[in-house]
Amino acid sequence: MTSNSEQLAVQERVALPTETMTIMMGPVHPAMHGTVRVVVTVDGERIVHADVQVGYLHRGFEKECESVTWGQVFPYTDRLNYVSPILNNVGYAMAVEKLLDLEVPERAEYIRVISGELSRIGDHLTCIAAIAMEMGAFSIFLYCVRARDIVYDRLEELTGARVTHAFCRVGGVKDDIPEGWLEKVRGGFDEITGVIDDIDGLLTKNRIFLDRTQGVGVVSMADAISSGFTGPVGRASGIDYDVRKDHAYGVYDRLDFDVPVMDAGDTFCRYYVRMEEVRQSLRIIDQAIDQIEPGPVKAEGAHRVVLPTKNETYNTIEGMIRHFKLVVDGIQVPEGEAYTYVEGGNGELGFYCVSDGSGVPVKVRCRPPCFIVTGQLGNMLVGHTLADVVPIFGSLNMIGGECDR
Amino acid sequence: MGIELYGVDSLQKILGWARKYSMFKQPFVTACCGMEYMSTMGPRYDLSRFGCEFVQFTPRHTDLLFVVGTISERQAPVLRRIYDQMADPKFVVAFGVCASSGGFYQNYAVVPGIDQIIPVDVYIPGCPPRPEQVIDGIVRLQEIIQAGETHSQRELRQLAEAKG
Amino acid sequence: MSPEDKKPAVEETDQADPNKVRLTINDQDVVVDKGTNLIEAARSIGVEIPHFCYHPGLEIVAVCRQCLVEVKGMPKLVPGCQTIAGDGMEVFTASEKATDAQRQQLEFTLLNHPIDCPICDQVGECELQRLYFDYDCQPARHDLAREPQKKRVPIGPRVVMDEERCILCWRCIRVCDEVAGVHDLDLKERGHATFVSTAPGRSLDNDYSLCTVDQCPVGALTEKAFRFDTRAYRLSSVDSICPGCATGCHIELHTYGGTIRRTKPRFCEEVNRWWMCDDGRYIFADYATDRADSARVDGKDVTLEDGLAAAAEALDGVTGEELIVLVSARLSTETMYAVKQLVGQLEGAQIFGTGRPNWEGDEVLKSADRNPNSAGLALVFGEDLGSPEDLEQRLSSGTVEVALCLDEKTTNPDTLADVKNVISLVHRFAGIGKTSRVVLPMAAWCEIDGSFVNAGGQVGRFHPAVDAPGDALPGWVLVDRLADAAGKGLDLGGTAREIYAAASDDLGAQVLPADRFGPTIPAVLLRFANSRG
Amino acid sequence: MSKAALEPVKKKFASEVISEHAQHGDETLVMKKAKIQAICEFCRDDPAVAMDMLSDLTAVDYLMQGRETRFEVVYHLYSTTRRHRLRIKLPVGEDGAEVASVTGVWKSANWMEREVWDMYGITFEGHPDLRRILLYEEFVGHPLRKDYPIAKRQPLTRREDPVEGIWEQKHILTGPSAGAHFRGSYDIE
Repeated sequence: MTSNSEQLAVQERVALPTETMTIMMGPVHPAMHGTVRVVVTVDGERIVHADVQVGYLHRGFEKECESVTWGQVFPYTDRLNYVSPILNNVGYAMAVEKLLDLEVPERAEYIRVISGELSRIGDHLTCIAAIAMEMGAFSIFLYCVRARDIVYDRLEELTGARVTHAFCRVGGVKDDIPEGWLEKVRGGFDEITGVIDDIDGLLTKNRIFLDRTQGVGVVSMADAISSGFTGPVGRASGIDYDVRKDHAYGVYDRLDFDVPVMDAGDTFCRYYVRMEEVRQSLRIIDQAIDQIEPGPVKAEGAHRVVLPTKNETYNTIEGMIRHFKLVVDGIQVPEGEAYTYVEGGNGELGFYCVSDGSGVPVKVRCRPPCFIVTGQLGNMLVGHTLADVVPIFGSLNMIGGECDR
Repeated sequence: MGIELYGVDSLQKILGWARKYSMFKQPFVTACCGMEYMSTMGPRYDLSRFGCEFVQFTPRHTDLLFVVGTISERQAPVLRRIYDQMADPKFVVAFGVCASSGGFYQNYAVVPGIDQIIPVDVYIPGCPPRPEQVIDGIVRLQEIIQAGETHSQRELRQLAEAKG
Repeated sequence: MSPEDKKPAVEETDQADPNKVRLTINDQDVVVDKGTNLIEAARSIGVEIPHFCYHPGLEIVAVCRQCLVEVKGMPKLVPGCQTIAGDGMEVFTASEKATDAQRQQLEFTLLNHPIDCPICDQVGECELQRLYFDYDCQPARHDLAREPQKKRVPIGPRVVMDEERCILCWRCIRVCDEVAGVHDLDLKERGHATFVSTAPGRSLDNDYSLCTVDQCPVGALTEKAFRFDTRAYRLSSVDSICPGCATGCHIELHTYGGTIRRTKPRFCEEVNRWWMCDDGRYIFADYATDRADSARVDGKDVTLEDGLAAAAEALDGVTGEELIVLVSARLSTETMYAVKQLVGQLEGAQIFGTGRPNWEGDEVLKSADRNPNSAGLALVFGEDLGSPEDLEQRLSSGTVEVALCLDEKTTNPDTLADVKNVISLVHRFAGIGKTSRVVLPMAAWCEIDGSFVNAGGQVGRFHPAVDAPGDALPGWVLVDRLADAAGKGLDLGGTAREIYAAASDDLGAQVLPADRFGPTIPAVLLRFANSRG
Repeated sequence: MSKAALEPVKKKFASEVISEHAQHGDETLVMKKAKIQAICEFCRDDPAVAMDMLSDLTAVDYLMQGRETRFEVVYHLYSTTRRHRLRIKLPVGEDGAEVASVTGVWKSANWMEREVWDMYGITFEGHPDLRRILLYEEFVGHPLRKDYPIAKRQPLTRREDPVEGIWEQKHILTGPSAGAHFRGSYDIE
């Protein structure tokens, strides 16, 4: 198989008069993750126009949030980017804590970092698995899923759920980490790095893979900035922007890690940046495990925010009343607005919350990174061949729940 | 006479046995449940152990429709069209509460259960269900198929009886 | 909104007025009438002083000690309920001393309180919960065993007592003494063993016993009929008028899931203040069963159109002396006015006012007349209203062919036994509704928008709380449809408000003041309203 | 977010500023909607502000809060060079709810403006193609308006697709969840 650019060159030379044809890709298409439809107009093999239609997974996230109390929003945030739910939890929790001017205990921050980075690893592994599988490398998919199951096991031991955790709370996290969990997390490193190395060996130097990804779907840095690209996709285009570094939240300022940045801006870079980030995440977790100190995991003294412990609730009338008030009337968040942003699996994951002082949010807006990235998919496809749609789209890691909300 | 009955009976048995262990399935993956679906297909919870390995992405070649995840009102016509294109006898599994009942998305955008659009044979609870639950659901489906009690099998039987 | 908040706040005037005193509360200037206590003075500028035992409608006892505030120059904290605002007083309700006192008092009140919230009917409107969360919200500092006391004491036929939950604010005792005028309840024992109880052999069975439940700030006194029925914070409340008697108490109907769950009094200075009688609380239950949900002709259910057609056919060509119209005093003023219009079209038909028979009332709230709108009936029809005696002799004359009855309680069925055609507009298939030839379903008071005129001549407006069953329609709509079917067009307004306006033009604004129909108030979720004190 | 970004904009468009606040450290400018395009271009091009990225664009419906202008369009700007942020809010009335599109300034505005139109019915003048994006063309109304009931469904029974042609939905009801309504069981309107 000749490289994409050579193909184009050939087609340039023999300029036959052709008429365009419209092809539907998706919403049900092995490469469309079931939630996107691309109406491509092809002239022969080359795409002259592509109309990307999202919204097949619109679940009314914001409307639901506006009908429940502040604390009940967490399960909905889980299902935004369901590949890395904890990162969404953290983003939303930080927004409400900002509105409340609430300090989160250090241990809770570390737990958020560790579980969040685990989520990120799962996210990137899933993305790589999808790219590879859609390009025919099914074994990579199996490797990634095997590694991801380790991540899921750890998160399950911590939160009780494999995928949708709802683990964070306003003012901390739900529970402290179980006995001996940190060692288990470390124990999983070898297998994950092993899988990453295997993939490196199988894909990164694979002629077929390189031909299909290098120079495909190039986004220049200027375009990427103007299009609001962030996260791996943006960094693949040379935008040196990582919220964890540039606006360090939580305890990220105490952790030492690199932000992989490449400048070709093509599909391969987007793939490779993710590979590199998995390694960086492992570094972060390693340091966090060293630094974490015992302590409380919920904001202390914030009795009007944090639910009382089970013991208090069942054995003292004070705890019972607080529990009732917090569950029935919700946390009384002072009037105001706040925008917080964390480094999600796909980039800057922002939450813009507006409160009118009651227990029910006026507005919970999620700034979905992959919605913004997918917005430029149409432009990226033009000029490529039909076969290139699959790797380009796969490398954007469009997550339906986050894109359509 | 008895022999005939016996023959028919055993033929049904053999057909059911053949069907339940050779399901071509189309995953209609839309949402979060897809993650667990991947795990289920993955090396640890190896779904191929249950004769449900082969994944087909064209409905015309499949007899098992896996509806994995939330079905929005916008997606509903697509799902129905996929179902119509499948060949009889066809089986449907609602994977997760969103597909079964809409889950906790009881709002303007989400179909409250795909069984408002297509008949469902097995509902797998969970948000998302654990792979073990999925395997359990598959085994249940195989039992139903063996018994010939899936929606489409019943329909076919009724048609045959109507013909006489 | 708590009924107390609806009390008109004292307005500012110049301090030269001798009946006014000027003081400062939390460094804000306040001018109030002489004799106002600090709680009311603070409320007039929107400052809340937490309290349990104080109630504007009851004698002040200052037993809960929750409303302690700091007054400059006084050595100790003073109870805000008992301290009368004096000129130049400087009051601090949120100073450190006052806050500490409030917190410690709440902690003390909760010392023996059982952990009942999950099974308590007061949750959601519990004053103790609200004050604890707003003014204390500190975890418990002790693990003392709670003093066990009796639960589920059947203190009266309609009320259940839970002695553990009681915070001894005496409100129930004062309600019995001052509202019902019977000393049913009193305190027994001393110290931590104190509890509220009836005298031996007596029970809390006065006609206003459920007012004690309304006024109980916690879940100590609960209504037997409402126990474990619905969570209070799930209820939504609709303003209405009690149809029980001619007093026309202002009430709230609390609905959940499309059905009425309970009745609570609504503050109205000139009619019932904070109170209502027990009989009025369960009237909604009468309209829950055996409702007329479709038209009936000769005992068979038919569509509303057929029913109207049959009624029109029966009315066709009937002369005035062959037709009598029986109007019950339980109907809304609007329906009566519509009937008046209809009768104007039927030449010379005679109208008889009827209704439920009297009972024996009392001098508190219960009036002897059990019909909510007798005054309205008299207003609308005036002198051409026949009395029951006229009705008897009219029937004995034997010329009556057709009787048009509004409401099943108009008269005893067998008095109309020898009338050929009886057309009745009824709420329930009972009374006349069983026997008459044509039955048309009418929506009840709790399902329509309208107004009553009570014995005092005050117009009270009620709102629809639930949907009418089946084909049932508001009375005035039915009358309008009937007139259309009979080929007699009435020029009625499209809404109850318009009809009321027309009636007040017709009958005079001094008897039916246009503004008394009031604004339309949508149902409010109790969850978002404050708990009632 | 930072003062450095706020001050130049305030100086340049002093007449446009309605109010400003820095709640929780988020520098915010509430401005008149007339010159939003010029404001955004200035924010992008001015070296001191250099807001080269439109981080987020959304709207809020203040119906329940009883403001005189019902909606508010909210822009979150970010500068990848100076690493600072700025929030610009435009009060928009219910009648004539239209704002000038900033798709010419930032590419990313394209889909976000489509989404705001889809969810709130706020039109953006000069937008290349202002179609529904998350919902389907047949949908009536704008769901994120506070007066749109949350459970009001609009099932697609008939669909005209440019490519797939006309399609009729056979609505069948089987199984336990036929018309299941969990929220119906308690009063959240």
